[in-house]
Amino acid sequence: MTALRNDLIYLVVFAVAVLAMPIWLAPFGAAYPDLMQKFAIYGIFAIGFNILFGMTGYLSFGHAAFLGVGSYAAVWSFKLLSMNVIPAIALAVLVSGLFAAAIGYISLRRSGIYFSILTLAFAQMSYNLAYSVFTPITNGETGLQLALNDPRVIDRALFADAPGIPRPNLFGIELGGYEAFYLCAVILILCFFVAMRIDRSPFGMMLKAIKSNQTRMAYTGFNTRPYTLSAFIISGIYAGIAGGLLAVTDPLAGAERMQWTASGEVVLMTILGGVGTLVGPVIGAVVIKYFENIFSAFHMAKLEDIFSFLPDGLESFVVSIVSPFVGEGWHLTLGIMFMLIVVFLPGGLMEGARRIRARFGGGRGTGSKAHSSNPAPAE
Amino acid sequence: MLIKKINRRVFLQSSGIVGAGLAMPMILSSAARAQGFCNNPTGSKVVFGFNCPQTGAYAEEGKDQLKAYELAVKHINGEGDGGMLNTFKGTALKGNGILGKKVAYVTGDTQTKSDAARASATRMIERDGAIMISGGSSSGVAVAVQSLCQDMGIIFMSGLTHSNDTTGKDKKKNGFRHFFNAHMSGVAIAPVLGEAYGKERRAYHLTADYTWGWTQEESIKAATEALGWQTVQTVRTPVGAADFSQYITPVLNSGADVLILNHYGNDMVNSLRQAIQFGLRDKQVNGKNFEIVVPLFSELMAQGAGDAIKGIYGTANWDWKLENAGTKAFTKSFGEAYGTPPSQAAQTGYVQALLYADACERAGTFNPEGVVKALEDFEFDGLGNGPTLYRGSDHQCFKPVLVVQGKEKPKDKYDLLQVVKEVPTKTVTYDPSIFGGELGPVGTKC
Amino acid sequence: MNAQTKPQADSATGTAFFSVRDIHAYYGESYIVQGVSFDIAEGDIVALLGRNGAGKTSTLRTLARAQDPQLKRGEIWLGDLPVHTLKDYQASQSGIQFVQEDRRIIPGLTVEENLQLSQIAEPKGWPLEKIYECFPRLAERRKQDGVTLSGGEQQMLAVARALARDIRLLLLDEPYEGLAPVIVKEIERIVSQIKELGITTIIVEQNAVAALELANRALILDMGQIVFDGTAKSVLDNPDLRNEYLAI
Amino acid sequence: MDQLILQLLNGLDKGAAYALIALGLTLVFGTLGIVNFAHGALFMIGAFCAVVFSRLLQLETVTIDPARLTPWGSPMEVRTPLVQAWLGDFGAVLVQWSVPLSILFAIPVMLIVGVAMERGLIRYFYKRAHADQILVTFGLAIVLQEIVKANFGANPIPVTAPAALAGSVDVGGWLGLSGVFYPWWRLVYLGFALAVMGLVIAFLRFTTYGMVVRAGMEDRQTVGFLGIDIEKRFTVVFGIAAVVAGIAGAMYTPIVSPNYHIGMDFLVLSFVVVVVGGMGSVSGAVFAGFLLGILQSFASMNEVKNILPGIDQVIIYLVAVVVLLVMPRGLMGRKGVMEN
Repeated sequence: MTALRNDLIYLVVFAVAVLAMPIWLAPFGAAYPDLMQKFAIYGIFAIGFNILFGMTGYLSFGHAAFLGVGSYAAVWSFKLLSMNVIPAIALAVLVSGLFAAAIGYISLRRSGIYFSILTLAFAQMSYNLAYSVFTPITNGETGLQLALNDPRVIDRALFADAPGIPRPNLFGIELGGYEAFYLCAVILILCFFVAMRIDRSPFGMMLKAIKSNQTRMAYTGFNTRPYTLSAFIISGIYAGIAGGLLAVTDPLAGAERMQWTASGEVVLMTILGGVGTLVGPVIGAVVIKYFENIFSAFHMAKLEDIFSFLPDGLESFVVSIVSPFVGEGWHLTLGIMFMLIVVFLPGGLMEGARRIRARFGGGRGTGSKAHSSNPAPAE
Repeated sequence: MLIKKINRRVFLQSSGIVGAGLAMPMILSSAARAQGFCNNPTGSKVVFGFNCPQTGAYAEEGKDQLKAYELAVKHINGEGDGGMLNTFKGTALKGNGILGKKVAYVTGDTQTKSDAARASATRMIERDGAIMISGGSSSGVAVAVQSLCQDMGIIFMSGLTHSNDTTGKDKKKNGFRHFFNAHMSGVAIAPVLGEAYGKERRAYHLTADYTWGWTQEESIKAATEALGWQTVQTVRTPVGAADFSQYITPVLNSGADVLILNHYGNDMVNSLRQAIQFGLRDKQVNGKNFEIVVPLFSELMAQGAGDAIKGIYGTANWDWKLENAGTKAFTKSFGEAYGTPPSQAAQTGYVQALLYADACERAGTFNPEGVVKALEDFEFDGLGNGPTLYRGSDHQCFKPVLVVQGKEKPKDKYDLLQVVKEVPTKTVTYDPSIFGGELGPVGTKC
Repeated sequence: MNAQTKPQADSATGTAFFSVRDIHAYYGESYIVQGVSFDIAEGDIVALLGRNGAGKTSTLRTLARAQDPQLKRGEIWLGDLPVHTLKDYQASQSGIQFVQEDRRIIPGLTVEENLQLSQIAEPKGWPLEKIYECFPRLAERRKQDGVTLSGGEQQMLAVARALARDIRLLLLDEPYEGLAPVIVKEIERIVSQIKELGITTIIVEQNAVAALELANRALILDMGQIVFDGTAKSVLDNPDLRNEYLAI
Repeated sequence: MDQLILQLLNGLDKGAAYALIALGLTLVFGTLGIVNFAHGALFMIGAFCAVVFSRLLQLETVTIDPARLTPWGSPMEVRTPLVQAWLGDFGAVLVQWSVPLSILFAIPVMLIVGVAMERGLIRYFYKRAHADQILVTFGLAIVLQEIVKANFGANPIPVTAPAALAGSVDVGGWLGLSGVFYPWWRLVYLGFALAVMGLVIAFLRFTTYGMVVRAGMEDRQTVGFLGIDIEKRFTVVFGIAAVVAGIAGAMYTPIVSPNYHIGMDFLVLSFVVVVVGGMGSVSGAVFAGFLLGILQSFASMNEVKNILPGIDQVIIYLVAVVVLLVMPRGLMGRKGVMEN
């Protein structure tokens, strides 16, 4: 009973934190719709990735393929059917699920790094083909975009044409910045809830058992494939939803979403936040997207502005110290942060949170321990 | 089926009541909508957004471009030596900002990826209130950001983008391009090639396998075939291949005597150097010297290619060694500030920023409606390229195109290209309808 | 029944030849060796006995300074050398040689290379010629891949590897395990040779009777602790003890 | 026929580069059990060793000549190269041959970089999850890249082969065919790569040190119980892997102009090569490197592309999938290595 109540509290706290992003992110300069949408969308992507990697221990290096496929499906839905997001998301789920089923079916014949390379190979093939040969479907490098003369058969049948390219909508509510953010936020909370239910279900227990002892389960003649494949498909669908939402918030789908760097990014998000934890991947996603969007945007003049309260000599000194780490040097900061976190917080940022709680919260850890299990060594 | 076509607006309003619960946050954004147009500057400042690649293969071009934008902002605000503002004929700018407002700017990293570029442009628009976005170093990104700006009601002054699509198939009412395009490159370079290499040539194309490469291949092919050349083969190469040997060796025995490299950036540096290592330029085919052509050149890439570019023909939008007042003024202020001559990526960015500022000043408003009107069919001079027209029907600039050649004996590492010919505007002007696309209405709403 | 451990003092220095003081070791989170103490005099052959899971192998591995289990508390002294501060290879260099269970012959290396491996680090023990003299079977197969040997030959090779190093204390883990009775005889012959050489030895063996026949002392472990310390004979003579802790 | 020979040479050349990077990667896997995402960065650092070395040889003294002006009006700088000033013609020869000579410079540098990396960071990750290893080495790779970018810019830097080896040579003449020309430097690279691979394999196969390392790869614990400090030897192996990657990078500069990103571009491919070859198998990595290089070259031929458009872009991944499905541990993988 208490476990259930704790989960409920956990979910409510999470939901409030997500919905209140526009308020508490404001001091960090991140409270604008596009970035908050990205936080939510990549949070979904990372939660889904964690269902596979965190629970079963299978490290997919090609998960971006499902994100990309989801985006293409959603944009095609906008182009052919309707600007309503429901069919778009539904199509993204369907296509990414099928795609994940096919790739997962083949890749899961192997485990360990061999599995990782199989998924990587499939994703890279998808990327390379989408970039060039499949251009009629994907519009290659430029990316698939909406056009004035798209068929949009459902919309055209129901409504009179408005001038310009319409925006995605939810039964008439046009999804501009904040509306789209709240849509993403609600879906994120739903996805979080589903992940939590999976985590606590017998199915989730089975996945974790597979992670902790693959060989023993194989010896006992237990067939783990249906479980891992289901986890793979679920996590592929999460990626597909994320991809679909990317298209909803910004109706354009590019091949680079499927490149290995994009697959690597979600791996980094998950590890950074805390593998095997529920909220860790979301935090990882937020941190990486924050760096990408905020740290890259500093430039000399802005730094001088920020530090202008300092005396002149000191100001130029501080600016010269800081400037290599922001603007064009934001990758450097990201790299250093990866190293520091993994060296000092082996369980990711969630491990840090747990340590802080252990230090200040004493032994009271009510149920919180359940949410922050250390990743088991992969050997 | 008796479905009455409902007026979209009415439907939106009625369903809005249903969605009222969800729509609470709309109050926040509706404030922005009440401005009349997106990001209407109300204070003493107006914000420009400069969206350049700062990581990835084009980081160096992005860096150069950013320097030029900084300079442009200074000059518009009346700081520094004024640069091209002094040579910009008949400009309404007075060196006190725009319409009495000082120009501030924000920057972002496109990473040469459409997603990242759109995200950073959105940040500049949504968070920082940018009224105009400029910059970029690849066509895919330019097209992606241009359509975003159209949707968000912001003016996009593109940076280095050479694909025909930017002001062709994918043109937008809110997007303007100062840089030339592949079609103009083809028309400009073909006669020079004909003169240098003769009318009976057999060309082999290696083309970067994405939209820019294709449009350039198409344009160059059309222009050279009009000259009487034959096209032996066109081969697509994957982007970022690094080693092109497997695409270069078939050239030798194909019967071709000219290799045309539709590559840019690292691909160009590597494919050109490797083609020369394979001895292509030492060969005689069909009784003629084998030649290599790189239709789009850039100084920064020429630096990367080193000796390989000697004697190679290509085209450029601008060169710092041009003998005109605008070029001299700009090269002087850029060189003084940063110690190097500016690249064409820098110049096009600088000019775009000035042109936008001037258009606002002349229109008397930052409203895209007015700015678009002020830029369309605007004729200007003194910005380094000679008399130029911003054509209203496709938002493409028309000005002379430079045919350049890699210098045999460069004086220093900035003196790599020499201008062989300035092809007059009349020759490179084309009918806008050939590329299709439509501009659509001006976007003003966030 | 808990016999008090009597420090058997070395006559010269006043400390034992080999002394284990209250060691605690863990595999990850699981607490395996829970405060083991004993002393050994030079030349002793000690049988370390106990039921499956009593912690025998873990104790032996701790003494050999394996990375797992991890020693978290306690001291191990070889004369005046603090073994508990050493790593596995340093323990071997100071004379503690460990013959692991399953022999652990290295695949891809010949018999001779397996032996050579023992003579990389100083101080060395028997030269290869002497080993081949003692184990003619190994001499015959010196060029053969080590893992292709029979189980008994592999055990020989494993012991030979230890002899090729300078031995002050030999730790033998399950030397008879998985071997046919005929071969066990042969290994017994080797172990009694070791005994004749006067090498101090701790032997862990499922076959307690065989071990007790060799040993002069016996230690019995249960639940990670020493529950008996006495002569080998006293164990053989005490059916209750054997029944309770050894199930023989 | 000519085309086939040329494509075979192209494939061998490509394969040589893949194999050299994969070789070090697989050694590090096999010994330390580390998934090293910074291995590509080592290749990149090696390439920049060549750049730095040639710049050192071309160090100049700069004097200001107030009589001449740059186009933006500041006084012109006059540069005199130092090495030529000291050594005369021999200095010019050194500058000419800077790429092959840079190997001498790269070896100590890479050894130091490799050992520092292993002792300073990697060794704390032996027992950590592979995911952690990936994160920390990826972070390190980014940091190394950014340092290079901050100092050398993002543009590719042209590096030239010695003039004597810059042109093409008539390979066909050697084989009794006519007109099959191939760049000298690529042949040099192929020979160099074969030599390096031969040396590494011989070192592992025929030296006592190599024997110990092989034993350690199989069973590091037993080797430890035999009194050998295997960690120290693995550190040396890491250093060797770094040197191999580094000199592979240095010698590759005349073929592909180095920029700060060059290592990352090779990284994913080299992982595929390692896995196709079989984790921890040195000969597997070499074999797979050449195999994939050659297949990639042949798949790029117009005759093939006309039948299967885009095949040149996916062939490597396609082969990887097929190999892994048919042979669970790659071509020459050992059982139990990195399967979980």
